[in-house]
Amino acid sequence: MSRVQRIGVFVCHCGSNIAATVDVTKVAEMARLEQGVVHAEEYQYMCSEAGQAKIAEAIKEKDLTGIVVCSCSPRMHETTFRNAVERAGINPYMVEIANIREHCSWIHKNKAEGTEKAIILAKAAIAKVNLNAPLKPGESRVTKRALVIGGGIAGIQTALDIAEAGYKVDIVEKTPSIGGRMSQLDKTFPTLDCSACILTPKMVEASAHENIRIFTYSEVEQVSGFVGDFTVDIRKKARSVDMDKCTGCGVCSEKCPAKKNASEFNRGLGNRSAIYTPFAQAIPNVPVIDRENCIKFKTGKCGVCSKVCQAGAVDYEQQDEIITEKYGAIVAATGFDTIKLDDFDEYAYSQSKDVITSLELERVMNAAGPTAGHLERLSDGKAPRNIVFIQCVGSRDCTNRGKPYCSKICCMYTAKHAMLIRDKYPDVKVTVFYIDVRTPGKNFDEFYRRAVEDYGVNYVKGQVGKVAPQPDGSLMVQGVDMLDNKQIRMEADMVVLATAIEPEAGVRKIATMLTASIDNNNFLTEAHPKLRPVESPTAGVFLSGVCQGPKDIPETVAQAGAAAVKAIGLLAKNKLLTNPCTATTDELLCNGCSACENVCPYGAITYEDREVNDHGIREVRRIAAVNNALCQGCGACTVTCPSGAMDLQGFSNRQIIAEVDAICR
Amino acid sequence: MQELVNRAGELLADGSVARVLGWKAGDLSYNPEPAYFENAEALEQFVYNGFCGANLSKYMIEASKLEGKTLVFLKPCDTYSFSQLLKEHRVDRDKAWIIGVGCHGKLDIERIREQGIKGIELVQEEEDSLKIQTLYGEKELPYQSVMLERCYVCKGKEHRIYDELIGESKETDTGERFAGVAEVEAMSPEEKFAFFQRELSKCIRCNACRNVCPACSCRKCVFDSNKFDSAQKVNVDSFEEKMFHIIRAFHVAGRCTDCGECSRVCPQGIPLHLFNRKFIKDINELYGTFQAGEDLETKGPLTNFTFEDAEPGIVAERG
Amino acid sequence: MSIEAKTEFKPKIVAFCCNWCSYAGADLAGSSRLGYPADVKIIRVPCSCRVNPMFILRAFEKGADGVIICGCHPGDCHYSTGNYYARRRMTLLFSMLDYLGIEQGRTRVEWVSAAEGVKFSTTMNEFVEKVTSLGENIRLGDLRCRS
Amino acid sequence: MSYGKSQTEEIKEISGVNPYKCMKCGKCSATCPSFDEMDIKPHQFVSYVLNDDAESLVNSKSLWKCLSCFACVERCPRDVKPGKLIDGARQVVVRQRGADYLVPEEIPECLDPELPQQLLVSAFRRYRR
Repeated sequence: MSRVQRIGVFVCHCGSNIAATVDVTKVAEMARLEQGVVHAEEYQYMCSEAGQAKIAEAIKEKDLTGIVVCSCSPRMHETTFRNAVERAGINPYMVEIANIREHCSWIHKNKAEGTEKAIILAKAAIAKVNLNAPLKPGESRVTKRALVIGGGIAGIQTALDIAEAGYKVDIVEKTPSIGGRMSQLDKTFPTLDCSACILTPKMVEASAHENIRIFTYSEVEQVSGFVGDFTVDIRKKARSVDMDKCTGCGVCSEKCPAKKNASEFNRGLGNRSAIYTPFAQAIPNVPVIDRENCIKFKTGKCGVCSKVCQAGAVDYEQQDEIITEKYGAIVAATGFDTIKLDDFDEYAYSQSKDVITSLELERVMNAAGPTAGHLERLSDGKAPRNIVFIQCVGSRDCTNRGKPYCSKICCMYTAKHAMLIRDKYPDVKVTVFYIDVRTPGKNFDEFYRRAVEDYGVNYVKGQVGKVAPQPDGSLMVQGVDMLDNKQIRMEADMVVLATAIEPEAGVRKIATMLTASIDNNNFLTEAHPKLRPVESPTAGVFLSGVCQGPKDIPETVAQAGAAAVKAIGLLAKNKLLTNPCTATTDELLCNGCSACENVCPYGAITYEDREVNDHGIREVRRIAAVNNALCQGCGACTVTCPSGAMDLQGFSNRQIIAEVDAICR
Repeated sequence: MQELVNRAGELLADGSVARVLGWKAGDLSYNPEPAYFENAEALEQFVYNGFCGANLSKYMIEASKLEGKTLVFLKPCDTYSFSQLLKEHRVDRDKAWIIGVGCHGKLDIERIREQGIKGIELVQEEEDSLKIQTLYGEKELPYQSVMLERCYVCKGKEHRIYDELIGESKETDTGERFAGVAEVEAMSPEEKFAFFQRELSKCIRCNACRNVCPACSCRKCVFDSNKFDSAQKVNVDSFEEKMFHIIRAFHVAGRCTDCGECSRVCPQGIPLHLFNRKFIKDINELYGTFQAGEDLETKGPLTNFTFEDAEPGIVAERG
Repeated sequence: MSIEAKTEFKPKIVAFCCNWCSYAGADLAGSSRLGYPADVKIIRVPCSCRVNPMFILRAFEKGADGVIICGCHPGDCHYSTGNYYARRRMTLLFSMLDYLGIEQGRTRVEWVSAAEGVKFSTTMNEFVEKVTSLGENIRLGDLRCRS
Repeated sequence: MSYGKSQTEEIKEISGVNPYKCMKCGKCSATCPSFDEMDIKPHQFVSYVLNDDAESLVNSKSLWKCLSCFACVERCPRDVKPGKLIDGARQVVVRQRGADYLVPEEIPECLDPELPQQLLVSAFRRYRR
């Protein structure tokens, strides 16, 4: 079956990543003793051009037929090496990777142990390559439609860019309107233009674009399939208002008697009715009934909104609807929220209404916000005279209270807030407690310096240890000025916390559905931190905005565009080469029993009556036939087949057994 | 029996069937063997008695490839195997003329010997007893005391599939089907290990169990092919006999009708049905009662699942 | 029994990891530097449903002391249903091994997602500890080679 | 007692603190109720250890002004625990003097109306074994 292989083994140092805990020379030495190995060498960076050249050279000189690279995870560079050997003239599927970095050098400290394990992993890979056979990829189709999950600025921008390139794109947004966090902001740094003024046109453009469909108040329910051919179930939650009939007149919200529901849009600082549009510029401008707080849904009596609606759009009977659609590419743009402050009781956030988060301050400063844009204390409506800003609340905190990362946007928005307040209310004293002021970015540091130099914001290097509400309603702030080496006790009437941001709560569920990687902080992982920053390791899934890591608006928009380009690049293809690691039948062993057909999730197995020549016996037999375009190579059939007639190319029974044997030897 | 021979003769004579698959007398009175009969003359050799335990369904795989129909005599439990094979597209229904034969339970010569009866020359079946002529005189035993293990836990005397029925049956299930399995399950790990070690070390890898099993009907067994680097004619090490029996049981899990042929034919007397029945018991308990061969539609438990299936950890939880 | 001093018992452990979730989870454990004993050697398979009981028994036959199968969480299979089949197969196989008197602790199935580097590492640490406490796999190996 | 080990090493070892984790945010000093009494402020302890100047630390007033309330330990976002560092420095001193660091006879002399009772009790618990 398999001819005798001539195998080359290439051991990568990965700088010191591998070489520090694995004796790479020894690995190469031991590999040389294995069956089929005719060449073994080590090199600093196998994935570098020079490293790849070494492989190509060895292939030529020693007429290699199989390659083992002992390096990082195959999820990282398998394709690199496959391409490299293909250029050197051998089939790319003759490469196997021994993962001696993620699965070895990075987790073991003892060099002897690490080396021993690396040798065994190399032996297993060599044993497998001995049984490898050249494979040829098939082709699969590309559905020319993209899905964007999340309708914030990231999702909107990605969708617009994809739509402009001429491809259909759907946005799924879980809240009743697109717009996201940016719609909650008042002004944007460093230019101080009004957030709504620059966002609203984009929202309108997206909603009017012929290539864009927007599903608001909807969530992704299920994702199946693979790059180029995803099938997604979208749950359109019952809005209780007919989108086609509603004219957006707003009378229903006005007349709704259930008015005292915390407004999500205003971060709970104001109220909304039970039938509501989250904000004036909402898109679509169609209200939704919050069934939990609606009197009609709670008691069965009321129905005011239905009575006042001229268009007859209110529909209490509306049900959730599941829409199933096919997509070629999926972009995650799920965004962020601020962390809960329950564990930071030293800042008295839960005790005093006058201690607020920066995002809440955005609403307070906004003309459409709960105070109509007047800066006032939420406890008594009085104008504050002393405002203290506290930076890094929960950011850069490696205890379990906070987040270990820098939230990146706080330094700039705090400078913005301080500046705006000093500009509008010159009598108000503003003090900012900071650990470091981090303002890299175009015109960013200039902006921060302006807050200090032109607007007289008092920046204090140090942290706040305690905020204590006083009987007179003021707040005692105790902090430290590390440069003066003094503890400061000052009275304030408002404290603003630069609260850490974290990925939106539902992202883990979405990552799971997409089989996209997610890190310990719930940020979606990029395929490569430098070189593939907008792609997820899962093919066909791209990342846009804060779901991948903290970033400000310009960065988000830039990344959204980059994600769009990647998606467009995929959609532009008519066909994708498919994984050639598909199932095959040995016609002489097949019983024709249909067991494999029963477990195949893709319907890739059918049966045909075929004449076979079984060692001289010619007869027509019922034999399983695999459709390579449909087969995804899971291997379910191979285990259900009792005779072993069904096998998986690239992960054959004998290959896996060879690996098992090599490990247990 | 004569009724069977007559009917077979008729069908052969009018050309309805090309051959008859039944049992013929063996060299000893208690070991009839499966045989084809192609004419009336040959049918003189036909027998059907208490020792005709052999399940003829598996022979129908090959018979399905022959020209014309084959008349096959199937006992009630054999029909489960036939319909399971039909479900797996291994036999051709159109090539089979099935006569369902009655069954009073089948006899186990080993049990008779265990009663201390030696030098057996002839066994005569009476209504409820056996008259046994031996070199040492005539002995009598109650029929019900010396049946095959499987008959005490009979699935019922109803044929699952047939063209016609001949003969009366008699219920024989007086035992508890899973008692043997439960007994082993109750043992400590050490005892279990010792028990199976004792039993399996007797295995001589004659493959009789595999060859007789209607579910073990692969064209080529994995243990004879190089697909898993597992080709072996004899056990290379003591592990392989375990491997063979575990894998064999696993391969037939969800397909084994519990016909008991494996235990019947084992020359070493290994209670092989304890493997298959363990899987059946687990399947029944974990995934709902399932009887292979009962119908042609129900999905096999190993080619099916539910979202709420037990996790493998349940093995430890059950203790 | 050998007379020379027994060196510390190091189990041989084979871990079958599905390519999409658990192998990535193992990679994440690596890049997060979440250690686990070097006794664990990972074999990459496309899906947990690719794991044939033959592989597991083969590993034990050839001297493995423990075998663990890791796949995507039920419902998250890259191939949508693979791990459901794997779950039934492994449940039955483990039950059979238990029935044969093989220690339950030597086999395990754990669902590890691509995000669960921590879980991968803790699972492997636990499993190695368990198998180490059980000692050498005697019951499933070749008895004749042992005294 | 210190066999070639520097005092700062000893302090680090006793306290189990990694001073390199400190990002100089000042939260400890902002939190400290004894801040004004101290000559070396809580956030500075780390620097003294890092600069290998245990002597200043050991001879500082701060060492004995710390209430061991551990507010700084509780609030430190980087898990540096300056309070533990101070505690470590005290242990170094105590170990040098043996068991007679605090003799009951000297107590009346030390007493002053401002001194928190809690400190006396904890001092005895700590320094008389």
